[in-house]
Amino acid sequence: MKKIINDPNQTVFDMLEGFTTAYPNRVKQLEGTSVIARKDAPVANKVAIVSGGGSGHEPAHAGYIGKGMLDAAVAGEMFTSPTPDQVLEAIKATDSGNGVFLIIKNYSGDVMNFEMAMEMAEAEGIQVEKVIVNDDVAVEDSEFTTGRLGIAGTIFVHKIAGAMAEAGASLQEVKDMAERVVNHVRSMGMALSSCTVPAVGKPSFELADNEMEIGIGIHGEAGIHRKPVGTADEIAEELTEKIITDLPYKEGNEVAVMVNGLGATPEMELFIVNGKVQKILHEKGIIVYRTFVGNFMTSLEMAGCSVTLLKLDSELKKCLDAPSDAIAFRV
Amino acid sequence: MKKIINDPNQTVFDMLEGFTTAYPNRVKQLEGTSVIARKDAPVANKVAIVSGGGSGHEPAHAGYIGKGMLDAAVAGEMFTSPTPDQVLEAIKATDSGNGVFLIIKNYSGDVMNFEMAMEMAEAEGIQVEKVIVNDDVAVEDSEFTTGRLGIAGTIFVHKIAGAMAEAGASLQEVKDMAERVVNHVRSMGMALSSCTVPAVGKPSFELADNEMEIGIGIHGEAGIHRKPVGTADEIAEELTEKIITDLPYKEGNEVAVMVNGLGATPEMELFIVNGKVQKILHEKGIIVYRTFVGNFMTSLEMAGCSVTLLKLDSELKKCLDAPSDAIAFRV
Amino acid sequence: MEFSAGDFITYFQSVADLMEKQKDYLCELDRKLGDGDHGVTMSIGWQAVLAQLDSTLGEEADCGKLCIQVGKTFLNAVGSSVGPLYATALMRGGKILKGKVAVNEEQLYEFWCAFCHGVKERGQAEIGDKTMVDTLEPAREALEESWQQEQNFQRAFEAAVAAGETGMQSTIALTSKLGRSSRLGERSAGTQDPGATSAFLLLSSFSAYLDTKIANAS
Amino acid sequence: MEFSAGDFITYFQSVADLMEKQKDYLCELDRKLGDGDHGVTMSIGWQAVLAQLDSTLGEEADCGKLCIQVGKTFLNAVGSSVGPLYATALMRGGKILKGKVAVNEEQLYEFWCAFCHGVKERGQAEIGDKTMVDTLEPAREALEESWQQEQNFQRAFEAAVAAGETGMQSTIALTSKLGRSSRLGERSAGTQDPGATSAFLLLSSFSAYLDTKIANAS
Ligand SMILES: Nc1ncnc2c1ncn2[C@@H]1O[C@H](COP(=O)(O)OP(=O)(O)O)[C@@H](O)[C@H]1O
Ligand SMILES: Nc1ncnc2c1ncn2[C@@H]1O[C@H](COP(=O)(O)OP(=O)(O)O)[C@@H](O)[C@H]1O
Ligand SMILES: [Mg+2]
Ligand SMILES: [Mg+2]
Ligand SMILES: [Mg+2]
Ligand SMILES: [Mg+2]
Repeated sequence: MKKIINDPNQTVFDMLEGFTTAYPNRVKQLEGTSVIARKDAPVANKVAIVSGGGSGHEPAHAGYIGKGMLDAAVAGEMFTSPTPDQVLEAIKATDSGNGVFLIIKNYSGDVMNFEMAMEMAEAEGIQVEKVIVNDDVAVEDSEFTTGRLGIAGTIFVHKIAGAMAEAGASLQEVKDMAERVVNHVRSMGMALSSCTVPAVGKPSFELADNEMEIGIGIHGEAGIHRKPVGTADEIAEELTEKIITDLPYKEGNEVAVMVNGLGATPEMELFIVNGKVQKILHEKGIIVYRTFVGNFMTSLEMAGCSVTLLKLDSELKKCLDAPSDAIAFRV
Repeated sequence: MKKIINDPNQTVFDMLEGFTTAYPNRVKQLEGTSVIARKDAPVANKVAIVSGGGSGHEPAHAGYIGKGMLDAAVAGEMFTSPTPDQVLEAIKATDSGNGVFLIIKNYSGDVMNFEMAMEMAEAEGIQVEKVIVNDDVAVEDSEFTTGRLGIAGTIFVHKIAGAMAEAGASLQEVKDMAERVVNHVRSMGMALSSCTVPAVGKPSFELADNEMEIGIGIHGEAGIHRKPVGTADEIAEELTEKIITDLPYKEGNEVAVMVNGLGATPEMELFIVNGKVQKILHEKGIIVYRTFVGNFMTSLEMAGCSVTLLKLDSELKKCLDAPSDAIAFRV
Repeated sequence: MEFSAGDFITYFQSVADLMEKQKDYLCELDRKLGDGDHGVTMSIGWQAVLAQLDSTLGEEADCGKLCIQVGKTFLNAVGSSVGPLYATALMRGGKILKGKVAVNEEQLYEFWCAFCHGVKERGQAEIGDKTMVDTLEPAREALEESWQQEQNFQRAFEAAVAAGETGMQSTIALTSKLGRSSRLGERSAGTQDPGATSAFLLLSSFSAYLDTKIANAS
Repeated sequence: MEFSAGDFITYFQSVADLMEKQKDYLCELDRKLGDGDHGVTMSIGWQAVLAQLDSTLGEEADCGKLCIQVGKTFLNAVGSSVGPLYATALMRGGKILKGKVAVNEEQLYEFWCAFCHGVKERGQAEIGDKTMVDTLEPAREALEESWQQEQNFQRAFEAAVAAGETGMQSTIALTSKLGRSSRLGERSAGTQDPGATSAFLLLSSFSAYLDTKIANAS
């Protein structure tokens, strides 16, 4: 394990400090917690948007704090849900009386911990609503599973819920729009390499020199199948086809595209993948409204990428284009 | 070599296409060239800012195209200077009659190729000026060497020259301010791993599992020395101390800080490094005006980071804070 | 046989010890099925409990309050799925014992029923989903059956541990339907579920403590 | 002895061949001292030249225009340090031969002097900096000395190649002062400079072509 860290058990602590000292005019760390919030939280007359989850997904989640996106982000240990007391702190610190909206990725840990926090906050008289993001099409969404997991599509939920809140929408309106995003967003990822949780010290799985893993999660979980490394075009095709047929996205649909790096992927490779994704969409008559390429939802030092499509309507477009001054998502 | 690419000899071509199709409303690729320019180039009544260099440094250089930064970026082959004919195309496509300013990193290849293009453009009657960036303190700047190389400090030169041009400065004024940046900016990098040029197929150098390389360049060149992997704090200290004593930066000075990832470094690690950099500066009474953390000047899939300090005065601050809508550097 | 808060404390301490020893093994199992951290999450949680027991909580005489506090400590230390699962178990169990400085066999029996129920309700898993419920639910059934017949806690708990062990082993063959490992589909078969394993460790170390206590008493 | 454009073309083709064969070796040297691409840049440049020679440029009878075009082709194909360096060499050499369909020994001598000078002027390197100048400058000096004494181009060029080889080998021991490898400081000693090596290959393959041409003529 080669990493630029200090004590492997202190990485989240060190990271949060390094993040807060980088942007002291924009964010604050709630004392004694792993919660980072907008410097001006709670923002009056606005539903607060709170997200979070395990660490190791940087810039998720604190990078999305800012006007037009999140009010606070709760950092768990590496790939581990934050605990209910931390989530509760975030809720209390951001609620301006207009209620708090939680964006939760569909992992049993995240869901159970955030839901326990929600129960506690409600017991204290705070209005709380939530959405559960499950955009990963790698796993079949059948009655036999807890359902699909939440990956990079979560960023679009942050963006659009954030824009709604900023525009003065009610808690219910924010929730409705966030659910619309969840219903229209699909993602899938792949990896060339595994990643190592610092405190564990060993890679989550091993891949041979000529192997890649398709349908990878964002926590070092193995994917749905393994095969010889393909070309960028083949990879883009496998991911995009699976996504398109899932919703399905149809000729004439307008979409936002996200090509997301998993942490150790050079941007060059993401652009090469994007080139092919655009071609495929073009051939199918699916209209690209806006494209985002970069590291948005990572998995430590995993090499790989994910593709996300969000089907847009005029309201979603408006929210997507609304200004955001979040550190990792300026619009 | 594990990479998400198609033909290793076509990576730059594929990347430029993927870049242009990602941002079709903001940039255009000059036909038959490896030049990407602002969609609205040439921009009237403004000095044009052109940068470029080898590919493999993404988001450098095309990511810095936008209002308030670059007018065009010329992409060479991987880690290889673009050729004079390409640079000439960029100059011709962006000149609005107010002249073109070239930002060149101090590599003999870049310098010689850009200078040949400059001679050609001048022969065609275009006013051209240049600055040569040499911020890397790893190499001693003695009479025995061609001098120091240009690394991540180049981004600050882009930003500030771009802001000057946007504000209507003359070619000479842009040049003067760019030189002021070069005189006040210092950087140094390190790596945990090497990187592989696709067409070469082998890593540029080998590092043992417990080794890191200090004073690394951005082209897979080996660094100035090799030692056992240290902690993030030790790494931050070694880089920052060397930078601070070089200019030197003194108590009471105001600086901009950049902690830059080399391509495969998780953002988490960059923030951990930033935490220590901020502490060191604080202890020395050097005042941090603004901090930038992210992948700004990379080296393919190299794991590692660099630290950059820019000493600021009120004019430089104004230029640094001026708006930029460049894809990779929104301010 | 009666249980005091001191008994619970010694038991919890033995759990913390055991999880430390089994940390790598639990991670290894989770590496094959999930994100490889189950040993780490259990260690963090139980070490936090240990630290609490070493300070103020070590004085707590109310068995119910003790268990609830242990649950909360575990919850707020761990994150991950097992935080709410084991915390709910401990807090539901604690509720049964609230106000009691001495716990009799029937109450111990009810404690464990509530414990196992708690996990099932929080996680909404069924037997066969390849989770800790595959250990805890058969264990609870065996406990209940034996207790109803004989009212002998020690023997009932032995039956529970045996059923839990069989349940745990049954997860090897199962294809996962819940949690992270469900994405593996068929590939999840062949490895024992880490949560089912840690749940068995919780039961078996209680059984071990029980044996020592009874041996010392006689 | 007279050189036609066809002779230059055959020589350039042999260089392209040789660089292809030496690609890995040149990269290997550059991996130790620089960014590992010298074999690749040389291959790209000479393959581009080859392609041009196979199409329109193959018809060019003016030796000067031919060399200038070869230089420009190389320049606009390569990028990197060696683009402007070898391009300037070829273009300066070409200037000497402008308008000539037949080149005599004296002109050949002047061509090579201008070639070597071109590199030195473009790159501003001195002997001892550990660059291609360590091959080309001693080669030019030996060429000049022998030519001035005997006016025999073949023997003068043999002396140039021998001096170039010694110069190339001298770069092994040198500490780099120019270009990428200068950052290595002391660590750069021990490896032969890639540019010095490719420069020697350019010279030695000219010498080889010369020998064949003369052997065929006699
Ligand atoms: N909904 C659930 N119900 C019961 N047990 C579950 C549930 N989800 C996960 N588990 C258990 O949690 C274990 C994983 O725990 P751990 O690795 O600590 O958490 P995480 O999956 O969040 O990394 C699984 O092996 C499984 O036994
Ligand atoms: N200023 C210079 N003058 C002469 N030769 C130089 C100079 N700079 C570099 N070189 C030569 O170029 C060679 C490296 O070429 P190459 O690897 O193709 O280019 P780059 O260094 O741009 O990757 C060096 O080995 C050296 O001989
Ligand atoms: Mg986990
Ligand atoms: Mg090069
Ligand atoms: Mg786990
Ligand atoms: Mg080179």
